Amino acid sequence: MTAQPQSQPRIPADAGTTGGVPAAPHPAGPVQSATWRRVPVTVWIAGVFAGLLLLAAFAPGVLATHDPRAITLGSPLAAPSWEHWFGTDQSGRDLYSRIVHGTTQSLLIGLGSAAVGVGLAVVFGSWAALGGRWADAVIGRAIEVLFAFPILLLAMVFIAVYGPSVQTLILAVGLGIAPGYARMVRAQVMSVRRSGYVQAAQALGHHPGRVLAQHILPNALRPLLAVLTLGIGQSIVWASGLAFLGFGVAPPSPEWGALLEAGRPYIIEAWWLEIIPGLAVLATALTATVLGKFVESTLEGER
Amino acid sequence: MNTPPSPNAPENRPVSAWQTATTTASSRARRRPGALTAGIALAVGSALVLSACSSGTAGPQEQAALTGSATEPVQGGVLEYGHLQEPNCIFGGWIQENFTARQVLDNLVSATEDGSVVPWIATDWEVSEDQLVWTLTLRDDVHFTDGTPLDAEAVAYNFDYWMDGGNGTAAAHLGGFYDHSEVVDADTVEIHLSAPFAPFLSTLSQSYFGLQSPTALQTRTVEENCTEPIGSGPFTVKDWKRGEYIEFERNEDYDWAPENARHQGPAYLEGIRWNIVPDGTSRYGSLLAGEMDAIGEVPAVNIAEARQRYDFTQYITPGRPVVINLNTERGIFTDQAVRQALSHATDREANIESAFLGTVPFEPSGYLSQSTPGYDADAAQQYPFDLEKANELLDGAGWTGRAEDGTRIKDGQRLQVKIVYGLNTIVTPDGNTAIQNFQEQARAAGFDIELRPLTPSENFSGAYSTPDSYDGSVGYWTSPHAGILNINYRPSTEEAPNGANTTFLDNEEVFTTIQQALQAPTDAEVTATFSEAQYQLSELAPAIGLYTQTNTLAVSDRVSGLWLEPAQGGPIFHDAHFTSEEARDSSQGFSAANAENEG
Amino acid sequence: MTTLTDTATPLLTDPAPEGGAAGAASRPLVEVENLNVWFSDAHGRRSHVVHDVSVQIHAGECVAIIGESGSGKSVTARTLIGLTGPNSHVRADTATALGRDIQTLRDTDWRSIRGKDIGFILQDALVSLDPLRTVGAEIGESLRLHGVRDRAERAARVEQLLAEVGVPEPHLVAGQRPDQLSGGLRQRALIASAIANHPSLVVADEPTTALDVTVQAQVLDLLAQRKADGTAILLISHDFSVVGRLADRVLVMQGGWIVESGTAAEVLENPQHPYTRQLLDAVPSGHTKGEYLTEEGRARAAARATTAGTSQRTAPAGVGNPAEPKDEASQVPAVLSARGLTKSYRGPDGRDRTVVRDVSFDVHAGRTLGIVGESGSGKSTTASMALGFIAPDAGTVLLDGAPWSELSLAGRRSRRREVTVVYQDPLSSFDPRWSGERILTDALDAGTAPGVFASSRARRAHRQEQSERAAQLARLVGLTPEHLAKHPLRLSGGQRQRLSIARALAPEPKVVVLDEAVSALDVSVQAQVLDLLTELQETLGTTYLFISHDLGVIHHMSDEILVMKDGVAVEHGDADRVFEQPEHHYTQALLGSLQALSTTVR
Amino acid sequence: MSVTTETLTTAPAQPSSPEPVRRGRPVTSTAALIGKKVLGALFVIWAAASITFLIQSLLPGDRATLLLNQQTGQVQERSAEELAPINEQFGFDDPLLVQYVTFLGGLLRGDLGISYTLYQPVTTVIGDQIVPTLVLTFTALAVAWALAIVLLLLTARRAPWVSRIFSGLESAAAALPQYWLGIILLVVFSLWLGLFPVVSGSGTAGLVLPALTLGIPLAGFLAQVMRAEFERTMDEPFVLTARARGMSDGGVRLRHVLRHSLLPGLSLTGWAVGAQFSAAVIAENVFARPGLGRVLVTAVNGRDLPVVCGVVMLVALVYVITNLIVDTAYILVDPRLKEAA
Repeated sequence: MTAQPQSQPRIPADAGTTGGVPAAPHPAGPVQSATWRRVPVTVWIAGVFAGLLLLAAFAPGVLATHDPRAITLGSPLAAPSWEHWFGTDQSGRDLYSRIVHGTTQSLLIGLGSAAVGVGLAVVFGSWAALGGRWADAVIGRAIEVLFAFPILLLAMVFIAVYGPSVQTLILAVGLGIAPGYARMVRAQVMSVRRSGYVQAAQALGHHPGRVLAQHILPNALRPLLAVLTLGIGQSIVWASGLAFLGFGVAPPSPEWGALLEAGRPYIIEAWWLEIIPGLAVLATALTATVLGKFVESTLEGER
Repeated sequence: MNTPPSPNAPENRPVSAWQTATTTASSRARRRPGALTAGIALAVGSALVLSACSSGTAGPQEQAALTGSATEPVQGGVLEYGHLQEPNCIFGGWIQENFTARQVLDNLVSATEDGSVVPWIATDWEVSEDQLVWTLTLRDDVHFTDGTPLDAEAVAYNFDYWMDGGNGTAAAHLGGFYDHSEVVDADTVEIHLSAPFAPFLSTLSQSYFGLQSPTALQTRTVEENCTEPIGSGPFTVKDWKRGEYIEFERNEDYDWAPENARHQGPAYLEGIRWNIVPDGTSRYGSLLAGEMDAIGEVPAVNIAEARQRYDFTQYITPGRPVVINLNTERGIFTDQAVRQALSHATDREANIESAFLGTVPFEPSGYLSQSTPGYDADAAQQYPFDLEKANELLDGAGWTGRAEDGTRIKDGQRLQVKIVYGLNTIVTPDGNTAIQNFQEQARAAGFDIELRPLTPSENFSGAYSTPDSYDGSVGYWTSPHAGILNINYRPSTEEAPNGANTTFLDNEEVFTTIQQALQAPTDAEVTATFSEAQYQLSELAPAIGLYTQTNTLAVSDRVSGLWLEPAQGGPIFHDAHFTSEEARDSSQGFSAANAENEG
Repeated sequence: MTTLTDTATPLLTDPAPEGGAAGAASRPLVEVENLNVWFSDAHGRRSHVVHDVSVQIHAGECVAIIGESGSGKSVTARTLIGLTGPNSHVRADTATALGRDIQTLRDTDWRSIRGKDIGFILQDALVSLDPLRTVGAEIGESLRLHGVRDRAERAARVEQLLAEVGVPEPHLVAGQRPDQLSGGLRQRALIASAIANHPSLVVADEPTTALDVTVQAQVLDLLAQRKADGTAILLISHDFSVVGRLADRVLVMQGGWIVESGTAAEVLENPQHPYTRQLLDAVPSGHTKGEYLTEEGRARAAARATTAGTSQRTAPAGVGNPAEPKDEASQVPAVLSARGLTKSYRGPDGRDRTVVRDVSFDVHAGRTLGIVGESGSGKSTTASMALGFIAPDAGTVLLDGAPWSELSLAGRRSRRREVTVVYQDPLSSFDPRWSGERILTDALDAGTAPGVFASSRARRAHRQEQSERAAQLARLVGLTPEHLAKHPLRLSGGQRQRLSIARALAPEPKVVVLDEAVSALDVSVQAQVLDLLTELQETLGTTYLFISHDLGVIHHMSDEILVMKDGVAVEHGDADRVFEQPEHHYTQALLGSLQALSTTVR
Repeated sequence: MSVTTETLTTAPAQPSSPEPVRRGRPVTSTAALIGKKVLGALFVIWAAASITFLIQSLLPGDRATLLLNQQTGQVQERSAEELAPINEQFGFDDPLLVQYVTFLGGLLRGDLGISYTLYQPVTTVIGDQIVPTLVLTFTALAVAWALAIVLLLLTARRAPWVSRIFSGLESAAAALPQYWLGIILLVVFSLWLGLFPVVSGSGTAGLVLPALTLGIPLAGFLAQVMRAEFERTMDEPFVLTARARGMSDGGVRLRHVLRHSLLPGLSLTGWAVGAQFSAAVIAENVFARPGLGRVLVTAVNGRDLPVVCGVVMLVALVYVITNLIVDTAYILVDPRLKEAA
C-alpha cells in the first residue's frame, strides 16, 4: 500500500470532532455554507414579484392603467382584452387597476396582521417563557382559550366596535394568528434560554437584563423574521376569508378580499373577477412564503 | 324523518272547488272590476309578472288546469326546490317566513295580479258605511290539519294573536287600525277597526295573516308552533333539517284552495323539499345539473340564460322599492335642496340597467314601486338625471367651494355623507354594485359618499337606525298596497313612535294626505289621494329610488304549474306537478335522506 | 498483537485467538483494489474523498481502519455495504464482498445481503437504534427482513439473541426502548440486531465511541467473541486502544488516503509513517503526565525556557517538568473548596434521586483537580454546583475562602468572573450571531463595560482597548486576528475550543472549570488543546477543575483526582497514587478496564 | 413554516446504571394528571363561554331591537313599549352580572338555554347540526393527513428537483384561500364535470369536495412541517442502521422515518382544529352543507347569545378533546414523552 503524504482536511468546519453523529456520508457540510449565496430561481421570481407588489403598494399610479374607481356603465363584466388586461367588473371598472390599487390595503392587512400577531406573540410568548411558572400558566391558558375561540367572533366584535376597516381587519386577524406564534415564541425562547451560550453569558456574570437583550431575545426572535413573512401570506388569506363572510373593507375599496367576495356571483360568466384576485392572493402568499423560507434557510446557513 | 308518510285517506277528497269559485264570482261588496276571474287577469298580463316561458307549455297549461281541462296532471313525486334563505320559523314576520307559511297556512283572501283580492277562506265580505266594521263570511268546510275546525272563533282568535305579538309585521300593518273581533256565528266574524283602512283586504292577503289552529297555538310549545305550525293549507311540515332543507308533505284533505288557484283539491305533488342553497352560483348550478326542479332568486347574471332555458318568472314586489332614505332630521340632508340635488345628480336608470345587466327594472320613485296599486308614474319621474340642475341646487344651497378631490365645501364642511345598508340581507350583491355606481356618479356633482355596509347584527340591532347614525340608508318594504306610505311616513311622536319612518320626515301635509287616502271611500279617490301624496313627497325628496325588489323563479321542464303568488311573490306549489311520470319517478321522494345525492 | 491480548483483564472472558483464523482462509471475504469515492454537491461540484484504497478481509479476521474525522474511513466502510449515500460515485479495480461484485449490485440485491451476510454496527445505540421503538422490535426487524415471518418465532429468536450478547433478563429488555436501557445494554442490543442473521462479515463503525470505559471493554469482548466464532470484522475507529484490542491488521487513513498498513503489532508498536507516530504520541495517559503531547507544544516550551527569566507573569516553571513547583501544593491555599455537597432531583416517578452525595474537595491555586467518573456519576452536577449554577441541597462551596454557593444571585453575579467554564461543545456556547472578537470582548466586558450613559467617546476608547486585549488573548491561545474576525462556525473544532478557552481566561479567573472540554476532539487536536492548557497553567498559573470521563486525559492533566460513582466520591487523592494504588474497588475496576484497553505503545 | 416542537425536553439527570433493567414504572400520578387535564379543559370551555357572553352582551346595538327587527325583517328603531316584553322574556334589562350569573347557573345545570330566534333549546339546535360539521372537519383532517403522508413518503429527500417542486406545491396549497379553492372545485367538478352534487347536503357524495376544500390547504401545512422533520430524520444514524439491516428505502421511510415526522404534524393538528372550524363555516357556505358553521354565522348575525355561546363552547370542547387525543397520540408515537409528561 502506497503511503500518500498528501493531506487535505476535507471538512474544515467539522474537522476535529468525532463525537456525536458520525459525519454524513455526503458532504452536506462544506457546501451548505456557500449555498445561500446562490439564490434559486424561485426566489428571484418571488423577489421580482415582491418588488412589483411594493411598487403597486406605494405608487399604484405607475402600474395602473385606469382609475380604479371610474365606472363604465356600458361595459360591465367585459372579458380580458388589450384595453382591460384583466377584464372589467360589474361596474365596468378595470380589474387590473383595481388589483394594483388594492395592493396597498391588502399588503397593509398582511403586514399589519402579521406584525400585530407576531408582536403580541413575542410579548406574551417571551413573557410566558421567562416570567416564571405563574406567567407561563396564565398565558398558556389564555393561548389555549384563543385557540379554541372562533376567529369569526373576534372579527365581528372588532367590526361592530370600529367598523369594517383595514385597521379592524388587522386587529382581528392579528389576534387570530397570535396564539400559534406565541407558542412558537415561547418554545423558542425557552430553548434559547437553555442554550449553551446563554449559560456561558451567565457564567461570565453578565446582568440578566443584558443576557436577555444581547442573547435571548435576538436569538429567539431571529427565526421569527422568517415566520413573520410567512404570516403575511396567511393574514391576507385570512382577511379575504373574513371578507367572504361579509366582514370585509367597505366598498368601493379594491382590497383583494373585497374583490374576491364581489366576484363570487360571477364565477361562471365572468371568471376573471374571481380567479384573478384569487391568484393575486395566492401569488402574494406564496411570494411571502418563498422569501420567508429563503430568509430562514439563509439565517440557518449562517449559524 | 324516520316515520313513513301516512296515507291520509285519499278517498275523502271533497270536490267543491269550482262551486266556491262561482260563489265568489257573484259576491257583492267592494270588489274592483277585473277581479272576477284570475284567468282574465293572467290573460291581460299586468305589469306585475314579467313571465317568459320559453317552453311555451306552462302558460297554456296553467290556464288549462284552471278551466278544468281533461288532461289530468301527473300525481305524486317530491319536487326539489332551491331557495336562498332559511327562515327561522315556518310562520313569522319575516318575508322568508311568509314564503314557507304560504305552503302550510291559508289566508282569508288571496291577492291577484292586479292588486285586488279573491275569496279564499272568506267567501264573502262587507264593510260598514263608516268603514270601521268588516263582516267576513267564512267557508264552513275547512278544518286544520289537527282536525279542529277553521271557524269564526278561530279567525277571531288569530286576529288577536297577530296583533298581540304573534306576528310583528302583521301588527305593523294593522296595528294602528285594528280594534277587536266579534264572532257572529260559526261562519261569520266581524272585525272592528279604530279608523278606516281602505287596503284592509289586500293587507290580509299576505301570509303574515296566515290562519293557524288556535288549539295548536294554545296547547303546543313555542318551538312546535315555530317549526311545525298547524294550519289548513295544502301542505304540512314533514321534516326540517336546519341548514339543509324543509320537507313539506301533501295535505290529503285539502279542498279549499283560493279562487285564483289553478286547481282545487289536494296538491298534485306528494311533497316539496325546500332546499336551502344560499350561494347563487350553487343554486343556479343545481338547477342546471338537474338536482333542483325549480329555484328561486335566480342571480341577475344568470337571468338572461334562465329566460332561454327555463320557465322563468319575475315578480316585482309592490310596496316601497329599494331606495336611499335620506336623513331629514340631522346632517347635510336636512336641506331639501341638497336632497333634490342628489336626486338629480346621477343617471340612475343607466346605473340600474348596467348593475343588474338589464334584468331588474329601474324604479325612479323613492316611495312606491311600479307594481303597487296607486303608483303614480309621473310623480315618480320628477328627478331625471340632470347634473346641471344638481349643481345649480347645490350652488344655491351655498355648497360653492370645492376641495382638491372635487368634493363641494360649505363653511369649511365637506359635502360628505354616510350611507348605510345591510349587505346581503337587504341589498343583494347586484344592488351593492348599483350603490357603488351611484356613489361614483355622485362625485361629479361634488358629493363624497361614504358607503358603510352593515353586518346583519349591526343592521338589525338598531345601532344604525337612529338619526345620528347615518345620512342615508338603503331599504325596501313589501306591501301589496300604497298604504305602505303610512307606515313609512307617519311622523314619529312621543306617544306613538314610528321606527319605520327611516327618513325621519316630519311633514304634516304629507301625513294628512296619506290619512285621507287610507280613508277615501272609493278606489278612485284612494288612488288620486295617494297620487297627491306621492307628488308631495317627491317635492320634499326624502328618498331616492333605485330599483325594484324582485322575486324570480326558474322552473325546469320536468315540472309545471308553479307560480308566484301576487301579494308577496312567494312560490305556490299547490298547483305544481311533474310533466311526465318518468320525471316524477326520477325524483328522489322522501325518506331518501340518507341515500341521496346519487345524481 | 500478542502483547495486546496479553494485557487482557479478567473482564475479557475469551481472548481473541492467536493470529485469528486469517491464515486459514483461502479466499478473502472482502477484496477491494483501488477504491475511489467521490461526492458531488447540489451544484455538481465533485470532491474526491477516498483515494485508491485497497483492503482484504478474511473470515475470522479483524481489519481496522484508523483515522481522524474526515479521513474517509467511514465512507470506505459504508461503500462495502452499498450505502455510500446519494450523489456518490464509486469506482474500484476490484470490489467484491462475499464473492459478489459490489459495483454491479442493485438495491434489491443489496437488501438480501445487508443484515444477512453483512452486519453493520454504528456508534451509540441511543441514536443508532430507532428511539421510538423497542429494541426487540429492532432486532426482530432484522429477522423479519430475512425471512423469519412468524411473530412468535421472532420473539423467541430475539430473546435468544439478546441472551447471546450477554443481556440479562432478555424478555424484559426486548420490550424496552434504547433510552430505557443503560449504555452497555443498548449497545449490546444494537450488536444483536446486526448479528441477528449470523452474518459472515460485521462492519463496526466506531462501535464503542461515547461509551463508558467499562462498557467499552464489554462491547469489545463481545466482538472478539464473534471474531473467534469465525466472523470477519471491519472495525472503524479513531481510538488506538480499541483498535489494538481487537484488530489483526490495521490501516491508517488520512485525508482519504491509506498512509500506513500492516499487522496491528507492526503499526502500533513500530509506526513508520510520521502521521501515525504523531497520532500515537498524542494519546494522553499517565505516561505522558507532565509532558507535552505535540511537537509544537514541546517546541514552544523549549522556546519559552530560553526566555523564562524575562517573563513577568509566568510562574517559575521547569520546561520539561511543569509539575515540579506544584509539589508543595498542600501549603497553597484552596481557591475553591467544596464541603459536603449534596444534590437530589425529583424523578418523573415522584421520588427523589440523589445525584451527588456528600462530595468535598479543594482546588489549589495553580494546580489541577481532576474529577473522573462514568456517565451518571454526578460529576457534571458537581461542576455546576462549583460554578454556582445550581444550589446544593446541603453543603457549601467556598470561593477564596468566602461563601460562594450561599450568595444571593446578584451577589454571585459580581464574582462570577472569578470562576469560568469551558464546555464540551464550544460551538453551542457561542452566540450564533457573534464573531470571535465579539465573543472575547464581551467576556472581557463582564462587569466592566461602561454604563449606558457613558459618552460615546469613552465607549469608543473602551471598545478600542477591549479589541486589543482580545487580540492578546487570542495570541495566548494560539489564534490569529484572522481567526477572531471569523464566525466560530467557520473555525475548526480545535480552534473553537481555543476560542472557548480564551473566553474563559478573559476575566482573569481564579478557577477555570473544564467540563469534558476535550472529549469531543480528535486525538491530535485533543493533544494540542491539552498542551495549550498545560502551557497556560505553566505560564499563567491558572487553576483548573478538570472534569472528564477519560482516564487517560485525567491522569495526564491532574495533580489530584476525585473519582466519582453514583454521586459519591469513592476515591480522592494524588493523581499518581490513585492510578497506581487504587484503594476503592470501583477505581480498581475502572483502571482494570483502562488497562485492558490501553496500548503499551510507548 | 418551522413549527418548533418542544417535545424532547428530558429530565435533567440521566438514569444511572445501577439497575440495568428497569421494570415497569410506578403509576402514582396518573389520576392527578388526568384531573389536571380535565380541570384545564373545563377552564378553557368556561373562559370561551364567558368571553363570548361578555362580547355578545357588550356589543353596540340593542339585542331586543335586533330580535324584534329580525322577526319582522325590518331595520328600524323600536319603542320601549315594543321592546318591554322581549326584555322581560330574556332578562335583557337585568344588570349584566345578574345575566351572567343566570347564564352560569344554567351552564352548571347543563342548560344552555333556548335560542332567541329558533325557539328551540340550544342543545337541540346544536345536536341537529353537530354531526355534519364533525364529519366534515374530521374527514378534512383525514384527507389532509393522507395527502401529506403520501406526499412525504413519495417526495421527501428525493432528487433535489422532486423535493423542490413538491415542497413548492405544499407552500402553494398552504397559501390557498379556502373559499376560493372551494368555488373552483365546485365549478370544475360539480358544474362542469358533474362528478359531484352541486348542493352537497349531508350525503356522502357531497362530502368529497368540502373535505378537499378544507383538507388541501391543511395538507400543505402539515406536509411543510412534517417534511422538515422527515428530512432531518432521514439523516439520523438509525436510518442507516435500518438500511444496513437490509431494509428497503421505502420500508425505512414508512416504518421508521414517518413515525418521527408525525410529531410536528400532530401538534399542528391540535392547533388547527379551532381554525378548521372557522374554515368549515366557509365550506358549508359554498357547498350548501348544513352544519354548525352556518348555525354560528346565523346566530352571530342574529346575536342569538345562547346559540353562540353553545357553539363556542362546543368548539372549545372539540378543541380540548382533540388536543387530549393529540397528547395521547403523541405518547403513542413517542413513548419517551410518557416519562417527560
